[in-house]
Amino acid sequence: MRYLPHTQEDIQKMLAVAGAGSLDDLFKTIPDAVKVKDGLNLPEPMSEWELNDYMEKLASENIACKGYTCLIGAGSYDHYIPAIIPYLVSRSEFATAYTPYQPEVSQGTLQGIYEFQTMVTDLLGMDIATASHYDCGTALAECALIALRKNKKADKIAVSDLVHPSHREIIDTYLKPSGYEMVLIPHTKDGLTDMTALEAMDGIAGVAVQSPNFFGHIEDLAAVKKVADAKKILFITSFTEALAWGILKNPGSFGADLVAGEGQSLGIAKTFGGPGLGLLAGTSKLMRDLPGRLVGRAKDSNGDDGYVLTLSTREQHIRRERASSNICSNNGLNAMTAAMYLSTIGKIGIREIAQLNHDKAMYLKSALAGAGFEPVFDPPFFNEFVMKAPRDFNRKRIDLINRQCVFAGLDLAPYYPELTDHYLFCATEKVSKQQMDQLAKEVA
Amino acid sequence: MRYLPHTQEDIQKMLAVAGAGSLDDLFKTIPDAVKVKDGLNLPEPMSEWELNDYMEKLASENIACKGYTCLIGAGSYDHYIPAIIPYLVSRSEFATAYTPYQPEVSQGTLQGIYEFQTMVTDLLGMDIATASHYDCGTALAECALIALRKNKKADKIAVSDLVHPSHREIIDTYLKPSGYEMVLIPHTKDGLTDMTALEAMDGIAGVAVQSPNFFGHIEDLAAVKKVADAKKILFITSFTEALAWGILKNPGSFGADLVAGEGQSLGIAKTFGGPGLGLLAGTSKLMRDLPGRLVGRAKDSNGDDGYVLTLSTREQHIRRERASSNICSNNGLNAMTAAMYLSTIGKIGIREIAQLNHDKAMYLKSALAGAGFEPVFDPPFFNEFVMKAPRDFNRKRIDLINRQCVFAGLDLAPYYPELTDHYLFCATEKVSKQQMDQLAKEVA
Amino acid sequence: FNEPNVWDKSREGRCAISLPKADVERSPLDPALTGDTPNLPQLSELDVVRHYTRLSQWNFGVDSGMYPLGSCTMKYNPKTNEVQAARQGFAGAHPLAGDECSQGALRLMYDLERSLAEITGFDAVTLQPAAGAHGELTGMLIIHAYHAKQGRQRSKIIIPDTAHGTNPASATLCGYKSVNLKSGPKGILEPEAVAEIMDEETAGIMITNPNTLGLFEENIKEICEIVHAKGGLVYGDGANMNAIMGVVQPGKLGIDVLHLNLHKTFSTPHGGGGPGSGPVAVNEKLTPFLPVPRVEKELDTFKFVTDCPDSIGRLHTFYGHFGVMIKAYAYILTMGAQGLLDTSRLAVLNANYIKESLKGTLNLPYDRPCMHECVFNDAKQQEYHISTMDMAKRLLDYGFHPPTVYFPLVVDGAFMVEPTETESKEDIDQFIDAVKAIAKEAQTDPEKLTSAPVLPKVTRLDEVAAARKPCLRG
Amino acid sequence: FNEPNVWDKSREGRCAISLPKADVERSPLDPALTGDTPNLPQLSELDVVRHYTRLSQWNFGVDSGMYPLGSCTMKYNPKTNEVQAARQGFAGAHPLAGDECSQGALRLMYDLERSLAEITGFDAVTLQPAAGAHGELTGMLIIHAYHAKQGRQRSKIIIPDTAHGTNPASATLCGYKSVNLKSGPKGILEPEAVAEIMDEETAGIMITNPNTLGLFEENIKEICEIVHAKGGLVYGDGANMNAIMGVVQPGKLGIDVLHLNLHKTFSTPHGGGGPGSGPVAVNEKLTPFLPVPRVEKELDTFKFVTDCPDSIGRLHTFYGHFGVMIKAYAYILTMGAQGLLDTSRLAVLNANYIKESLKGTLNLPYDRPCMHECVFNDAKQQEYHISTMDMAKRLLDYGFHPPTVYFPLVVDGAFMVEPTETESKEDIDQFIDAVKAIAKEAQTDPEKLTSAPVLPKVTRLDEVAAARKPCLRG
Repeated sequence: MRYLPHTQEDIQKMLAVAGAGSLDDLFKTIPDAVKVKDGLNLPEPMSEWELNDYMEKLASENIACKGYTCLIGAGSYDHYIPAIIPYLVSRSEFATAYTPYQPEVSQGTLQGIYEFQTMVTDLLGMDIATASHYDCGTALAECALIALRKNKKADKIAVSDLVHPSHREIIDTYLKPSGYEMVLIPHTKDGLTDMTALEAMDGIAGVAVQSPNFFGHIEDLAAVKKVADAKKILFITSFTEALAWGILKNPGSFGADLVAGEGQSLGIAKTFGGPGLGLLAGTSKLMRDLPGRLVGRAKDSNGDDGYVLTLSTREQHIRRERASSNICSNNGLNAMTAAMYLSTIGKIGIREIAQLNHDKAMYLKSALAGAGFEPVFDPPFFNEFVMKAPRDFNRKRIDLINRQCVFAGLDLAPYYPELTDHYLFCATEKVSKQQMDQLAKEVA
Repeated sequence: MRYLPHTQEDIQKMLAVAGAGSLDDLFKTIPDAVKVKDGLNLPEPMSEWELNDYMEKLASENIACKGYTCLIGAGSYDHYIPAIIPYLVSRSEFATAYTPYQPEVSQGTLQGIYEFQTMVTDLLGMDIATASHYDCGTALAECALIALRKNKKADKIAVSDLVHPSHREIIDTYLKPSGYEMVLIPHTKDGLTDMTALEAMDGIAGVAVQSPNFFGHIEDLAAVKKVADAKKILFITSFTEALAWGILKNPGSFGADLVAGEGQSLGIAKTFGGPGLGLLAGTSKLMRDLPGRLVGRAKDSNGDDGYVLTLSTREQHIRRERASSNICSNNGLNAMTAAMYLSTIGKIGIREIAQLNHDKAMYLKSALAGAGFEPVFDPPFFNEFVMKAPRDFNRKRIDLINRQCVFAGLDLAPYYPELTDHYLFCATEKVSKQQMDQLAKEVA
Repeated sequence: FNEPNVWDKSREGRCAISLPKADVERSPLDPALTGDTPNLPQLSELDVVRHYTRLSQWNFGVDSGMYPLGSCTMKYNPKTNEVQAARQGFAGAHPLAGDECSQGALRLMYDLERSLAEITGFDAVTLQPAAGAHGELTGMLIIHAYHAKQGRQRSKIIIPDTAHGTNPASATLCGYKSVNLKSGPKGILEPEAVAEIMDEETAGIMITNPNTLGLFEENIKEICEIVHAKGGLVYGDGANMNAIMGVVQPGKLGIDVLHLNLHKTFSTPHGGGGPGSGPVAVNEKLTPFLPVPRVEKELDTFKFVTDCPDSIGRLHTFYGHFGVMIKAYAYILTMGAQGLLDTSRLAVLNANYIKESLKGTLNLPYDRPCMHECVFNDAKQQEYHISTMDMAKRLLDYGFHPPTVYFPLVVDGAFMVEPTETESKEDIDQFIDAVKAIAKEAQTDPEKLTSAPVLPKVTRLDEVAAARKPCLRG
Repeated sequence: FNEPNVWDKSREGRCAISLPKADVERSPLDPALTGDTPNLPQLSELDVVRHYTRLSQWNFGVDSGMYPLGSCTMKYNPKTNEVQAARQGFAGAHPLAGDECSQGALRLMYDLERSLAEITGFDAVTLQPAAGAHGELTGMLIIHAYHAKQGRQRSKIIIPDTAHGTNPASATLCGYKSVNLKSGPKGILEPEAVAEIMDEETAGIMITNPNTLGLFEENIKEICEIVHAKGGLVYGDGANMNAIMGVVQPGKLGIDVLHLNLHKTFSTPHGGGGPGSGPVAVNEKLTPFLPVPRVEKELDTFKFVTDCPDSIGRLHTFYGHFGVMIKAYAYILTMGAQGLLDTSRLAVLNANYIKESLKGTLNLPYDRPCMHECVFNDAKQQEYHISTMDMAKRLLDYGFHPPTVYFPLVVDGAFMVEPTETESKEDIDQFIDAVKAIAKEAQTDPEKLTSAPVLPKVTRLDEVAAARKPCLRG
């Protein structure tokens, strides 16, 4: 076995030192009765080449194995990834390192994550960003828990029903065993969170609104802030499309206390939904309440600058029973990827890409309108929007997937049963005018 | 332009220091009359993503873009390449370095090439191997020149007509301007170099025989050695399939003076024939006659071991007019790749892979014989052999390429006009029994 | 050489990307909605490449050398696994493409679940948890949901002092109060001690087996029976599964729910802190509580199923870390049953070899046959005023990553070594020699240890000062 | 840390490959034909990965920092080019698959030839030569064939002292005797000097333009006319093409044949010594002599053609370094006409900026506007007994690769700097500061220079002793 370096001679010599007669002997502290008798029932081992063939066969059972036109987003976005990024992030010094507990030999990871934290705070207009979470949904659930812990009198959290449906489910999962409750804020006929409904809610520790929301609409975060201040509750906001902040006013400028976000758009492949990149940022006031790892600047014994994991007294391995979060491994390498992506596109690139996403989405919307789709909602959006489709669209849509590998929109009915025939479309910088014109022709 | 870091401000500041008013000003030593007037006529620049699409389009115009069954060799062989090799060799410290003129910061390249030289000498049973050449053909031409320079009384070199046809053409190209002549040694009806014909040749400085030869046959190198000794000429031998030495008696054991070889089989992709890897090895006696770079062991000022390029007095940048070879850049990164490959397969792997190649080729030969092909030659072979095909085979062969991406043999008629309907087949460890059975069924 | 922060390398006007061309007309957003452009660094492509190449050069990875970090299982991460995960059909797959268009991904997940169920001896597996701690949380949520379903919730959970650090926090997230349980003099749990505190207010016990002393909990079956008798459940922390693959199936010991770390046992890279993956295996009793969506097979077709009324719900926006699953599955397919058994045997051999070779040099608080790791401490070095930390930092100068230090808490000044099976005897011998040389230096030249490390880019960093006045952004 | 030779890590029985399974029966070869298995190292996969990872860490590449090696054009090697070359349709292509099955490769070669012809202003291009020196040889073979075709071979070739080092060797390979030509006091060739030695026994002249002093040969047109008038041909060494893309087309200056280095001007990586690629461009007169096979286009179909009676023949087993061609073509497609012009302009700007910034610090023998490189020497440092080599080695301690030293021979103690256009002003300023600091050290602390380098893995190596008693294998 090419991963196992032991020769027969090595094994004999080592057994002698270990005082064991055989490899089986090493396990004598395990009662025989509980040992596996006939070996595990697993497939025969594959050589590297058999593995290549088998995995390519599996991969080819996904439509994605061919190039396809991706007109769905809903939390996973189809953006260009510059070639330098997979190269750099795959360098084994990054990829095969552990969590940087020994800072002296981990300055690469630590400086990279410190720069990541800095770029994320800048992107979101926040004071502090953590070193990453699993995804937006779990980061948002952690935000809800922070709000509930900070406001011990309340046991409810108000969540817009235009927060990504999966994220709402995760919050529910996280809250249930502690006896907390998530109450949904309904949306208006414009596809925006209903502020009047929020104002009427009592006993809530915080409010969470996603913007752009699940329909793609840009929410009025200033209005949310006003209500949160009036109620003295934490203002949490979330997002699934990080590139929106290349052009939109950032959450910090609206006074958000906590921001949860998905960073998959920042140079990370879709990979069937994971691993993505959970972003979590907060105000300085909440510094000691944030879950997850943080990298800080430090001095070494010569007075030179360096970086360390810091504020670990918040964490489980120091105050086991009191730890409020169990986050340990996070999505570090994807945070590094995002830092590389943000450094690559830079200030000029992020604005232009963001604008391009909006341009393409606007074009797609008008092309679909020309093909008989009905623009049901009016508010401004970034790169996603909802359209009501003509009756026979679903058949055409399946046909488009099979014949031309075009994924034309996400059916909203499973998420919002009242929205039969409504589809959520997304256009990114990768989709060309020609592809959109072609689609409009096909579905007209 | 993402590769050009200069901002407008940088340019202005630098122009001021350089004492130029504009970028054009920098070229004032060039007469205006010879300057390009209207810009170069080249395609519009492509973004990275347009480039990806365009290059994939070009790549897809090669049949190779799909997986294909490769039953041709003839100097380019279809072997498995372990995943660690492209990863390791693409590390920028190897890939973006220059020739190691500054040994202190090039110990990686130098130790790697030193180990390559060592493994090649071991593979071939020779005293010295150079740090690589362009390919076997050019290495063999260099060997011919060495022989002619060492033996000033002769102006001819005898070359077996079963040396790879392209290699013979290269020798011809290299020899012509110096007034040297290549004389061909015919082959016997068994598909082996005709020793009797060689014995009868006069005025030759050396003899070059390929083994396994172009028909795949294993030549009697002991017999060549005997004639070379009797004539007091240099014995040169070449090969195109380096993995043969995993099992065959090596050239050194037959007393070869010079060995030229192709190392593409050692972990290097076929890439439409280049870059491959030219191997050149010789006896110690010829050390100062070998063209190309050599890495040697050295001591640093602390007495520690290190490596340097050595014996450079042989080279053009020291004795310009006297240099006998102009080799400068060689195929260094492919030499590094081959070293990685040889370290990976190791002593156990090379024997097993070599044996597997032979097993598969034997099976293919008998499967084809069963399908009506005629085994025209008898001598033992490694992984290539010649068969005379049934009349209608060429039509079926083209059909197999187009329908099933199977390349079934190389038509020998363009190379040996007398061999109409004769095809050169190759089977490596990558071809499965099932693929060979299927082929036999199709062509029967 | 020093590499400045990425923003210090920025110059107005540079861009390391070739901007995609606009082929549709510009549609400006309402200026009321737009903000200032984020002040990201402006670099050329070469600037970016050099910046991260240099950062990488300051890092130590498994490819750089032995990484004997206890309880972290820093084994070799095969490159072929990265190749598999990068295939366009996987990396390019959109999570909402629909089951029909995602059969390859679903089949892989299904088969990986079945393989993990076989390795652990459980009935069902969920791949959704995104990391080990997330798996723990999932397991605790399942225990919580089980008791809820029984009609009466419980308030406490027993956690031994030899359990992993994140266990109490995971329990707290479910509202359980942790009850500490001391291990016995042999470093393992004693059934009597469990029986004494197990009651009907206690939801169960969280056991790490092999435990963090690297010892197999020999009384595990008896302990499970005690807990079950009082209506409790047994949670197994499978982070140390690398010791027992093919030797013991935890599901057959009486454990009810267990999480695995694909990034430990199954060779996927740690990435300097993730992404990992923490699948959870359960017995039949707990299967209805697994998170949704579940992958199900009908004939030869696979689909996601969400209609599971007792499920604890969703834990990840999509299906977990699919990219990590690919790598782990590639590893299992490569190893096969015999390969995994050999893995555990050799991991245990390596640990015992180190334990026996170093027990004259370092103090070994529990001198028993160990599993895949062994725990020393600095008791013998204290007379020279040398601590575990000093020895760990000095190892850096010898070219080794230090072991885990000051964990588990049950050993004072713990020095916890897990070599893993992919280290060869020679590399281990070099490590042993280095530790011996350092122990000698502790006597003859203690200054060398207290001022270590001297070779890395920075010397010892002041973590206390950094935490006192945190600077978390540039 | 030291990394032993790969065979010293070997242990009997290890293998870092998973051996393909045998599905056909074993066919033993006649034992008379078989030999001992080569004594290759036996390693695990991790051993191999660590060995080469460590070796790589001792190397300096363009990604590590500025590499101002004169006449080598060490510019950034874009990663996207590597992605293009790795496409299965290219990397997997067999050279003898036939024209019909290789249209993509043929189209790429054809279009690259046309692009290079446009950039250089020549009529036809061959891509076959495998490196710069191979291109030189090709060019000389073409000149030789031309004269042969004229019916009378010539015996000499003029080579200026500012030409590239490989030129005389390439001429020798064609049987020509090199005639040395001194450049004038301005560092460029003087027509009178050429006229004086050009005769009808002389096959032509080999001119590097810009020359190795980094100066444009201002009299190039007049020189070409002189050579042509005597029936000679002008060979252009295009290794320094990076200075003049989009500015001058050498083919329009009277040059007859020119080679390019794709691995210099067109950004393909040097790989620690190749593989490179050295295409040769010729005017109409010399087109019939180009090597075979040629790529031709008929309607929109491409084919290899070998039926060229005047061709010098074949120079490579197949078609040259196709893998390198892909990368160069990707670069040209990325840059476009404006990008290539900007490349040359900024390369020249960087060199002039360095020249002006350092000419007070180092002696500048030819103080004229330079092209893409500039040549200093150690005349100012000699009084402190400090040589160019000492300064070069000391630069290593400052984190820079040294410039080219002691070349061109026309300058004593030459210190030849080519920054290339991909270096930013800041990186260049750091280089300038480092050279200034070293020049100061030369006065105040010369020991620091003579004992340099101290930071790399090894100190100065004794190359003389190594050559005296060569040890070329382990």
